Amino acid sequence: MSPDEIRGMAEREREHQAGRSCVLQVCTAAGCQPMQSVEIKTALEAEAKARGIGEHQCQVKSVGCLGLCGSGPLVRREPDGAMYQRVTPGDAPAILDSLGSAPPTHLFLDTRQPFFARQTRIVTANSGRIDPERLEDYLAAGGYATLARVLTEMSPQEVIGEITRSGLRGRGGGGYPTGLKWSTVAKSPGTPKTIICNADEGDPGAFMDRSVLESDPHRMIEGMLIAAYAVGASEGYIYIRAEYPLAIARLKTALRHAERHGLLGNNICGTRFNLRIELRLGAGAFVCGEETALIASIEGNRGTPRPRPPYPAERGLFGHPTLINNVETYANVPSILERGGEWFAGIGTERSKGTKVFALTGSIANTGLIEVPMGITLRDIVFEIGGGVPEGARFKAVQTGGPSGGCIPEQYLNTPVDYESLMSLGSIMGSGGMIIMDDSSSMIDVARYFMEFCMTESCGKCIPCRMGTVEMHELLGRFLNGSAAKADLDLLEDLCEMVKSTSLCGLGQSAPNPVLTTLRYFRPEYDAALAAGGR
Amino acid sequence: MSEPVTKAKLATVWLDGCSGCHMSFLDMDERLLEVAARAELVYSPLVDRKDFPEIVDITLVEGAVSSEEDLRKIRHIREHTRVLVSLGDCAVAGNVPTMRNPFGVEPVLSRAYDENVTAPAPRPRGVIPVLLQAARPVHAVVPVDVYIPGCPPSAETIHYAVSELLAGRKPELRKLTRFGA
Amino acid sequence: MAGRVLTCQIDGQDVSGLEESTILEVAREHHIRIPTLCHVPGLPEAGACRVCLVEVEGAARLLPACVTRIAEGMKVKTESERLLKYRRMTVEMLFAERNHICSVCVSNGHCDLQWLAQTLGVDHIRFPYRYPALPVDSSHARFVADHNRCVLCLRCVRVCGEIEGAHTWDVMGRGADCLVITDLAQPWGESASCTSCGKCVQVCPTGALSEKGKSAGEMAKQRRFLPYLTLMRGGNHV
Amino acid sequence: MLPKPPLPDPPSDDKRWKIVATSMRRLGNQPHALIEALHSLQQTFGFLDRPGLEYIAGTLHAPLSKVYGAATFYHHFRLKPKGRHTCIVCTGTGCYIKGANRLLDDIEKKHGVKPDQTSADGEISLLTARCFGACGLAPVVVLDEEVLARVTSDDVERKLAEVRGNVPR
Repeated sequence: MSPDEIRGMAEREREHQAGRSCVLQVCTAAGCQPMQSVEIKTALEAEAKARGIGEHQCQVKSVGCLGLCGSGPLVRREPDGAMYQRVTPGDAPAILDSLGSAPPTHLFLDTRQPFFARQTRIVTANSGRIDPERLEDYLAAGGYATLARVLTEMSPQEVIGEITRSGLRGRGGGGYPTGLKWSTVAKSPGTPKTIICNADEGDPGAFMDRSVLESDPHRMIEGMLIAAYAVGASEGYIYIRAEYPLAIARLKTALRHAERHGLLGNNICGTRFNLRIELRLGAGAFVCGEETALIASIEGNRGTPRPRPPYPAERGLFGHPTLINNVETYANVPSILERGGEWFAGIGTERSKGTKVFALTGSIANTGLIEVPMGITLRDIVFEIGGGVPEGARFKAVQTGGPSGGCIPEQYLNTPVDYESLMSLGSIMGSGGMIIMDDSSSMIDVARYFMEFCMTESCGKCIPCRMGTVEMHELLGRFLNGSAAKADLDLLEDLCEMVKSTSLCGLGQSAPNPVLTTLRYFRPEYDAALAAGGR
Repeated sequence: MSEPVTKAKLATVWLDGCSGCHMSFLDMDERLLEVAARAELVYSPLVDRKDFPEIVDITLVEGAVSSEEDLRKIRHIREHTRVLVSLGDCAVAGNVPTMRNPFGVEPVLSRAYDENVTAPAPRPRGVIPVLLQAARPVHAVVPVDVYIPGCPPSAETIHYAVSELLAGRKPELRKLTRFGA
Repeated sequence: MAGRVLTCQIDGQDVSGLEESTILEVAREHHIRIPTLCHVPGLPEAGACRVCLVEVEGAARLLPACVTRIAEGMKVKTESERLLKYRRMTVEMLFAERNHICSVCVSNGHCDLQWLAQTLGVDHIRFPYRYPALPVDSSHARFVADHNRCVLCLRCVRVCGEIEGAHTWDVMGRGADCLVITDLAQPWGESASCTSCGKCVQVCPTGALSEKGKSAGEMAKQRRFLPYLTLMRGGNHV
Repeated sequence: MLPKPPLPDPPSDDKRWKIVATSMRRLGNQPHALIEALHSLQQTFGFLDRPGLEYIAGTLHAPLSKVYGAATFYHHFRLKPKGRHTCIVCTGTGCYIKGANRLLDDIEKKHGVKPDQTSADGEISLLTARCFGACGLAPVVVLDEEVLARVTSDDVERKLAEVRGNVPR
């Protein structure tokens, strides 16, 4: 499609949509789908038909994640944005009855509550608004217009300049400056260059990327296209976990539509820019989140990391210069190019710009997906947006960064959420899992849970990670069963330090973090375990 | 003539091992006299005394901790010893006695008491000590102060180590012995 | 390819080496000893054992000497309290991981792991031993594979894949469950790809791979053929 | 360049081998098609059997040990057939906090299966997942592709009793 055709198609779709007086948006993402949301959509359609309400009056539409998964299945109503919660197929008549008025009390979900009001939506701007399986919906929301402008009006250097100005940093966990990464790949000699999207979201308790792909797959694809143009890549891969069948299906649909409309393949938007994107399924290996392991996996090998340098930017997939970013990083790109790096840099803190998507889970009133500006405090996330821990329990810790992160106690809740602050607490930003624990959770048990995860996910190549995780797991078990001695505590601390310093890749280097933070903030629990053991 | 009061009290203990370390100890030959001049052997499989003394300065332990009896013994000995020395690979690293660990106790007993016998014998229940789930090196059970690896450590190594310990120093054994030496 | 000569400092000593040389190569040329385990001259590096980690001034992390290239003005420290502590722990972990019973091992006295323990002063293992139940494969006519003694250095995998070209060996499983395997994890003697060349046995640092008929302490390995062979076969890992 | 060895014949005249062959041919029968080929083999036949692995190795000219190494590296791949029903318990952090381990313990007590095992009667394979990404529904169990949200051990037991002996959907 040429830029004009993109504009034209978007225009037609917008006109079409403007004609409807009401749209019922039913979340059919993986959070609500198991709760019969597809059946709800069917019931709503049937009910509307039975009442003789045509599609031009009230359209029932399948959309992506509406955010508050814990209250799902969710239905949202346009144009007023009112929301219905815990909907069942049997509620269809009540919903249609209420079209002109407020939703009935038992279904009513207050959208003025902080959970919705305090979010800043960039990556999730279209989530829950557009039908993820329709290219037209994305176009009507302004999609691919930025790509067209970038390809026809900007040089690759200008694109990288804009990303650098935006201050965007990798959203997969590491926080490496995206602009710097892009310019390294752009400068690397060797062709063809390759671009990879890491959608192998592996942190347990994290589902940001799944949600983005299920809700707005074209945004990520557009981000990849812009990135490929900027670094000069012509081969693209999306490495996605096999455990996400719905995301895979929607991504496949989106790729097919993009190809059919000339947004992928040769001469994209009528320019000389070419990009093919292939989907590759991960097969359940957390370590494949590590760049070199992911590359090994796409190359058909065991997903074991190799020492860097050479970095993938110089020698990556099949030996070619390779850019790897994760889903959320790419999903930020279209907005940055649309509104400018300056605009993006205006959101967030000095060194952490823009927004971050978090998956809130655990002992918290509002379970779901949120997007917040960097710099917001943990307290605001947990107690304002998240609604605090459910009645009867007391907040104990918030875990960020999954198995590579740490548990942060109450006294640090006023810490702003940015890469450096979280790191200074011994945790990391991570990919966006945020698990809230109450006083019923034993922090040693939590540490051991993550250690078990790292132990079974260790690829086995280097001994500090392969055995260090096993030994730490064993020692933590001694604290839990009351057989730990003081020497075990010393050994545990030594191990943490050693595994962190000597492991080959990020998995091992960060595996001790949950132990280190619980030792730092919840030491009395370890001491009590020693005392209880009587040794 | 009475013994000088400063003579150190020395003990040796034999847990689950082949007694090779004790043989190597005896291989000190004439140097035993030199040791005897500075220490009194107050408890050992080599002497008659049956109960462990109230306090011993240096105890050399041969063998891994394999049975409930070993465990009881070594805990008692630790409480009544100033410097506890793991002597030889079995005490230091478990060595041959731990080769049964991957199999579990029952299959091992079955091999010895059922499969390879003409008449089945009753399982150990106390007079013959009951085996622990796994044989372990001494330091896995009680704190150990000095390690002398080797299978067995040579008489020279033992002599040097004991002499240093009697002189109140920690022996530096790296050049003299190793696992399996 | 004659590259530029770079100068750097290792343990305070001024040294020089060709561009593209690793810290380990330059150190060895200057008789500075850095302990290694998975490294064997003549094989591509794995960077897996972490024994050769060194401190490089200005680097945030410890770097493996075997794969880290020298740079002009680089300052390397190969020995420190911290490095010694980590190296010892690494060796302790390897001993705790499997059933290395030195006294009855075919390679007793000829073993790289044993030697490392001795030179690093590891006289006991603080970690809980794992005592895994592991197979001994004696199905091959000439060789034995004893997984109790394997340290997963991947030397056999590399020599078989890169030098012999048979790729009989690889690794199965992950984490602590990793095992080196022949073909589809079938008995070595039934392997269709194995050429019985025996290179894997010779490069194995411990008694995990040995020649049949050898008794305790009799299995000394012979590795001097390797750099020459690599060179003759056009490899560049010398 | 030396000519490549010929492609092997499929292990049997089962038509389904065509699916596996196609997945490899799509990527030029190159060694890098290995993971895709394993996915395809498992999707088609339910698990990775030895003839299948040999066929893949032969077609991609990949060493047997490399194929086996990759097949055993990834959680997703199974080398044994699964039971008639699959019960997957999510053990992601959200589900763990909400008692996923209790669910596993109770299933083991009742049916004598540990994770990655199949019950003696071949009815139920118990698996664990790292995270379904549906943490809002924790704890989550997936029984024969049906997602059970916010379940208790009693719920799981009722469902298992229901499907036992039934033909899966």
